Amino acid sequence: MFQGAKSGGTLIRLASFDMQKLVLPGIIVLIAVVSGMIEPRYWTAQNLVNLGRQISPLLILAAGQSLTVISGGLDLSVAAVLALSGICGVVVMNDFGMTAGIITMLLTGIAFGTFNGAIIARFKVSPFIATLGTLSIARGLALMIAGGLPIYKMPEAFIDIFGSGAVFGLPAGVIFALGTVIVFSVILRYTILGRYVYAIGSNTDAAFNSGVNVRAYTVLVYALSGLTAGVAAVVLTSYVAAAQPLAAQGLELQALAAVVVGGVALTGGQGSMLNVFYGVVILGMLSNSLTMIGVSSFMQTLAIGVVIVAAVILDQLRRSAN
Amino acid sequence: MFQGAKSGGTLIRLASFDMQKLVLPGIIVLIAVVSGMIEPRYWTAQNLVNLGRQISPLLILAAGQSLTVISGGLDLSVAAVLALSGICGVVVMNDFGMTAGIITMLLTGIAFGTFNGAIIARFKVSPFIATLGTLSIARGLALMIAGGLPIYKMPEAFIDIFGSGAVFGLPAGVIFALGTVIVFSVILRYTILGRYVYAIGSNTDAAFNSGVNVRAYTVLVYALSGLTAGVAAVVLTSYVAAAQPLAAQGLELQALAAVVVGGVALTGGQGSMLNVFYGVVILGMLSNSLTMIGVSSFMQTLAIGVVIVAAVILDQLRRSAN
Amino acid sequence: MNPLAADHSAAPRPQPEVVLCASNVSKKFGATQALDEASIQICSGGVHILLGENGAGKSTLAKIFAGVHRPDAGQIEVRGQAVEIGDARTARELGIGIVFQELSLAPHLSVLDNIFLGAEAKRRPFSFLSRGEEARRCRNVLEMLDLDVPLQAPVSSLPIAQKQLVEIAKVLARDAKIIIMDEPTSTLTDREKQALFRVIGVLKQRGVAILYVTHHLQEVELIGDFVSAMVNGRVTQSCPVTPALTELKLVSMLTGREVREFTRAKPRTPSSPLLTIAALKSKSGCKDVALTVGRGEIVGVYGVVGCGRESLGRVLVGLEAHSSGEIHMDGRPYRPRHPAHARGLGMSYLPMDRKQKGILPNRSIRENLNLMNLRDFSTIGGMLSRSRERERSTRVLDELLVRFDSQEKPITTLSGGNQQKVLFGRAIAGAPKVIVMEDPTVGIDIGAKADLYRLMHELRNRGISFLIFSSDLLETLKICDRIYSMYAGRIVREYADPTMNDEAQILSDILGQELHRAAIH
Amino acid sequence: ADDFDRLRGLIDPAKPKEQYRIAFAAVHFVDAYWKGVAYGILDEAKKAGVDVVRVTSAGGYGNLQQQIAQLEALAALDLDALIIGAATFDGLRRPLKTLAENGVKIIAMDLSVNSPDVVLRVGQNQVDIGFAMAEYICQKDPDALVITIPGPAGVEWTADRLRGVKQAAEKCPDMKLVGNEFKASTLLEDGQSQAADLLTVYPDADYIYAAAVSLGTGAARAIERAGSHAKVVTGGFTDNTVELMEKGLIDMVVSEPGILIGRVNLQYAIRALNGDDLPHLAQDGDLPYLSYNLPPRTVSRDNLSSYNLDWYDMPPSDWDVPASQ
Ligand SMILES: Nc1ncnc2c1ncn2[C@@H]1O[C@H](COP(=O)(O)OP(=O)(O)OP(=O)(O)O)[C@@H](O)[C@H]1O
Ligand SMILES: Nc1ncnc2c1ncn2[C@@H]1O[C@H](COP(=O)(O)OP(=O)(O)OP(=O)(O)O)[C@@H](O)[C@H]1O
Ligand SMILES: [Mg+2]
Ligand SMILES: [Mg+2]
Repeated sequence: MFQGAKSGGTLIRLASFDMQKLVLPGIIVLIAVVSGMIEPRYWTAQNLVNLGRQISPLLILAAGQSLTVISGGLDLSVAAVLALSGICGVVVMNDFGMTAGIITMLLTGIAFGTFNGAIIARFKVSPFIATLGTLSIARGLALMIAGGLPIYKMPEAFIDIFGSGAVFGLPAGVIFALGTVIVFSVILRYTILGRYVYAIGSNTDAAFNSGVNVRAYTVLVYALSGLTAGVAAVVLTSYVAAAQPLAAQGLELQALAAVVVGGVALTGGQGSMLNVFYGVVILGMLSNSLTMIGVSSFMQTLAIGVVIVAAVILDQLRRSAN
Repeated sequence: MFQGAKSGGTLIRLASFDMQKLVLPGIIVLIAVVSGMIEPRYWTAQNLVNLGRQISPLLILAAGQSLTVISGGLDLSVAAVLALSGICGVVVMNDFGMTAGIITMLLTGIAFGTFNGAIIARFKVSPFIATLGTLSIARGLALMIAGGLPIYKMPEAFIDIFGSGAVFGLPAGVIFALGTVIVFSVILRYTILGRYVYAIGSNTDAAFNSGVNVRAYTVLVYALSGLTAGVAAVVLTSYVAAAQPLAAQGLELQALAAVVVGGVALTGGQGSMLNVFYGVVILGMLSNSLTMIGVSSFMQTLAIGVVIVAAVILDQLRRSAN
Repeated sequence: MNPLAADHSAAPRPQPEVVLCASNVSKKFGATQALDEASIQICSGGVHILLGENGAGKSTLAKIFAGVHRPDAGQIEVRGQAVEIGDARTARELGIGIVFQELSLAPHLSVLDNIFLGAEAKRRPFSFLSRGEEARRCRNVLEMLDLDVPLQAPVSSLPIAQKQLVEIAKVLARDAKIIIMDEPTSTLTDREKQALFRVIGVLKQRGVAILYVTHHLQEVELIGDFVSAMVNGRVTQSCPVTPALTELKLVSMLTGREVREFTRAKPRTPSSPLLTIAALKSKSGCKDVALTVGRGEIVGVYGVVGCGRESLGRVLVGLEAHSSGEIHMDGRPYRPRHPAHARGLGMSYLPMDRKQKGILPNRSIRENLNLMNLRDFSTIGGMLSRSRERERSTRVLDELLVRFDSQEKPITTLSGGNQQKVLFGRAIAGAPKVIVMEDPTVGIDIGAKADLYRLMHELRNRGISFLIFSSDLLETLKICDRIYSMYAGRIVREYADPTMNDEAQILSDILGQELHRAAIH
Repeated sequence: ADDFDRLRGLIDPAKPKEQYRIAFAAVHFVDAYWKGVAYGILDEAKKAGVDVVRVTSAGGYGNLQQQIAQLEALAALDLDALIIGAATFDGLRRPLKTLAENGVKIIAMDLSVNSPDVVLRVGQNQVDIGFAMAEYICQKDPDALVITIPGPAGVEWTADRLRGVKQAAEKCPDMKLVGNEFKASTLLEDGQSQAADLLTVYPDADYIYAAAVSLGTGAARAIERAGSHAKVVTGGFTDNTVELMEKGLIDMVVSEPGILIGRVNLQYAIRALNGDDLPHLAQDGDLPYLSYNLPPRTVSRDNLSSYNLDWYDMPPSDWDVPASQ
């Protein structure tokens, strides 16, 4: 009987795996097919490339956000840190060259992320409020450094390579985004850090009692989230050819939404990068699709809400059906 | 020994109570004193009334938000529901009179809140994502009904009574806000609902297994949160003498921040309305103070972040000191 | 030194030496002196049993060894070296492993991930996990424990007994030289206990030192080499386990109080049926269950984990709908939609998993106790009367012998056993008709247990019915007016007025065997 | 009253040579100005006989990323011309280049945008608008104490308007500007809170400059509540601006004739596609294309009664941007 239960369990798990695998991609295919039917020009290579470019920053932030959320926290500051990294990076870039500028963007992200992690780990402050505070700090710094207005001056090479460059038709931004997702996915699945992230999110006390250095790993998680803000700054700044102090406003919530639509519970301990990827694609392609098929902006706002709610309900029904 | 331990406990409890009671009010007093020293006009009745009027909507939303957060959830849709309630209410008001309009605002809030609660309770969807979706739906509806523009037409009586009216110098909006806080505080402390809200937030499974009707109470909690959106709609719409489809954008995050600065853990099960009140006052008076003393707006953004981070760290240090 | 332990060994065993020694360790939580200059010495190759009433300080001592708490005063030595165990990692490096009383597993993680959490071969964050090697070692350990679970199953999907075994496996996988087990058998049924005791035998062979906290006095004789008693944060007595050490002596060791042994009296009046279940089938394991519970009767259902007992409980309290069959309560069809509905119909529930399904961790003792009878305290305006609530709490906590400091403190400041008493108090509150209890006295010390049994019978005499699902057969035999044995989703036999003599028959029932009384004895 | 000149005599209506496909990328549709522009473009297109195939909204000033995404989507739609209200001055160069390479004629609507691929620009000069407001104050009260509510940070038009205000103030040595902080958004409550706070510090203020009409409306409410004698000058109209002007709370408004600007833009798009002549164009600053800046028209209490809002400023109240195109 025990044996039977076991193989039965495996079967159910396989089936549920397939199901779960299908809901989110199903929604993606549905959106794509309907959009393509209403507006045949949707299905052009041009539009796919556009779509990829547009969702790259979101994808990069979502990768970092997955880590913080799975570890039981969240990082509201990413978008503001992105803006700050972009501003700092471009300022440095104009004086010391492209490479120095890019390194500055990444380091600014890591530094701010480490600061977040240190506050959260050291003082046991709620990540929500800690990163909401640092969000404001990062935006304030970005506004002050930039004097409130976007900085458009930057080396042409930076825009050409990272903003307009492409390899085999894949824009550089997309390559960065996919790279980030793959790296974070590997981290989550195959490394000690990944296991600890799940463990801390699932039961911090248990992780601590098992000898996991919860504090250090928490700092590391937020540092990595900050790093994604830096990477996204490279991609977004070169894409829009401007470093804006108010860049990416609200993108942190979109990234969180994508992560949650991708089935990562905000309570932590659960989730996979593949589903987050689907979540990003769903949210990212919605706006492109609705614009392509000519839905008015107010209707778009409504439609996005309906799709989010429908997607999570469907996903949840699938889960509980298993 | 046992006896001794017991009375010792009471002493310590008194002490710690005082400490906790002092951190947040201490910050408030500090801000007020420093502002008053730099700008003597800070300490005018006029400014206190301004301050009260400005923070009233935030206070009302924060009361509802406290309930959802203590129950282990959160409601990102409140600000959008406020806007929708305002629009619907004013439309009805212009045709059927002030009372009908006000009732419409409250009912719209309750209806939307119930919808939120139903999705969350029935489908066990994360409140974050559910209310992020309904946020978008409510904004979309508000924009569509209003055609995107603020509605300025409304009965003068409505503006006079609720927007400009005052009792003993207390503006009507402030009275509504204090009333809401008191009612919600009583609910949390002295009613069965309040007890269950804490229980559900502390351990949903335990509450459910023990026989708390978790689903029904969850719906009720979000319905009440929706109700606060309706009340805030009355206050804000009459205050600005217009129903704006984009009213109160971002106020949901401010309300959440106030709740968390007030020591309510986002993990649920803990928190008191008095501290939330302090949290609202701190956040609400910051912007007023900084404007009054002439801090530049970019510095303000930075300063608000610093105060949030400092407040929660201090509060946390106090807690762990006990 | 330990005559009992010599038996199974063929190979020469290393000479026992003191490997873990605590001297005058004190620990205070707020106003509570949890440990008061406690001293204990633990030797390699033996099982040191630690007894004590609820709240005596056993778990606190264990947690100090594990690096969870730091002592306020006193000294700890490992293999003669004074050490400071600042955190869990240090403890592990010293070779100390602990099985926590309140399980400390990450529910979303797989069995494998839990077992190796924090004990990976490599240390750097970005190092890759060696899952193949881990899986191999993991299978070995699970085999030792006779635990058959898929390595990739999330721990949250396991029943609590298996969680407990995973917690034990976790310590075994770390090759700890000093193992502390805090009430490891509290939720295990006989079958699993046997496996655990076998493992303990093997560990002793290997020279591992084991500190074993328990409330089951039988276990002293079964596995113990040495026994200590804790009273009020002090280790008051220590002695080797000898045949001369009777249960009575043990009892007197650990409490000054006289423990009145509990004996069941027959119900005063023959009871009329209150709850009748016929041909009940459920998705999760009832195949064909028929039983009755009388008004004012304590009925037990006994069987191994997975026999359908849990499923029956779930159906009765509204956690699951039955797929066919009939349930009647008070002559009316009974089909609760959820526990709140069941509660409304007079069915109260004390679930087994205290931490997951029982306590409201950051709420006060008072609120935890009075979760379900709040209507008793509502005043005319619908407000709750705190004073009346406090009054009832004080009375009930007293009656349940809860050892507490202030009823306004979070329930998590209570010891495990005392938390359980509070949950017991919650379940009996508010005048239910039937109380379904799973392991009602898990973690509760023997003295308090006897008092709780008496309380249950008092309630029974007032007409309240109990349906008991206990993993402890002795307890079931002791307190139930009637027992059903269960196997593979079916009721096997009914025992009216059971006695200790029915033990063998029940044991064979639940394993699906016909009775071979002689073979067992 | 219907026989007014819908183009205010600025340009003669052109006849399109083909059924052109034109798109309009706007910044948002949540004020009367942008709705007016959309109405002007769509109504003029109907009258002229061209198709407006898409109308998009970036959702707010500064939403560069969103607008680029929309332009990229529009690039796939075989347009003949694009009328763009740019969410930011810079940063749209690449997507506009892509569009231009696809043969799309790009007309900058009102807001200047830094791209050599733009054919021309029709609109108002933001610095001039700010200048007109401060100039008006100076005429009325040369030693006025003026509270400024310059609007949100990070967007060009608020910076330009305040720059205009400061330029005019320099020519008016006794005028004093206080506040001068870019902050918050353009909601009514933003204007109201800032005005209330600043009126407390400067109770003797004579005027409030509010960058946008929503801020001005909020400021008017604050003046009313504070019992101050200050008066608002701002840009653009809403449904209740007239009422507030009649009450004396708003003293002067610089008209932002969205409908007119929309119509003229569409006419220029048709002309550009036809290859017709493009009158009035002149160099504005160092923009890489020529502009036609409509002169600012001030509407104060004195000339309010002779000004018909429905002709060029306010879209019909029952008109909405179509839900789908
Ligand atoms: N975290 C804590 N905060 C406050 N008091 C605590 C805490 N942990 C334990 N105590 C108190 O310390 C005393 C000893 O508790 P401990 O858990 O060690 O008892 P125990 O002997 O393990 O009891 P049990 O048999 O019930 O498990 C109790 O009075 C308990 O209330
Ligand atoms: N929105 C309006 N409402 C009412 N009357 C208007 C409006 N716009 C213009 N007019 C009036 O219509 C007539 C023609 O306007 P037009 O702008 O062509 O005049 P103009 O002499 O060119 O003025 P300007 O010198 O300002 O360009 C004028 O009498 C003007 O006052
Ligand atoms: Mg214990
Ligand atoms: Mg003219």
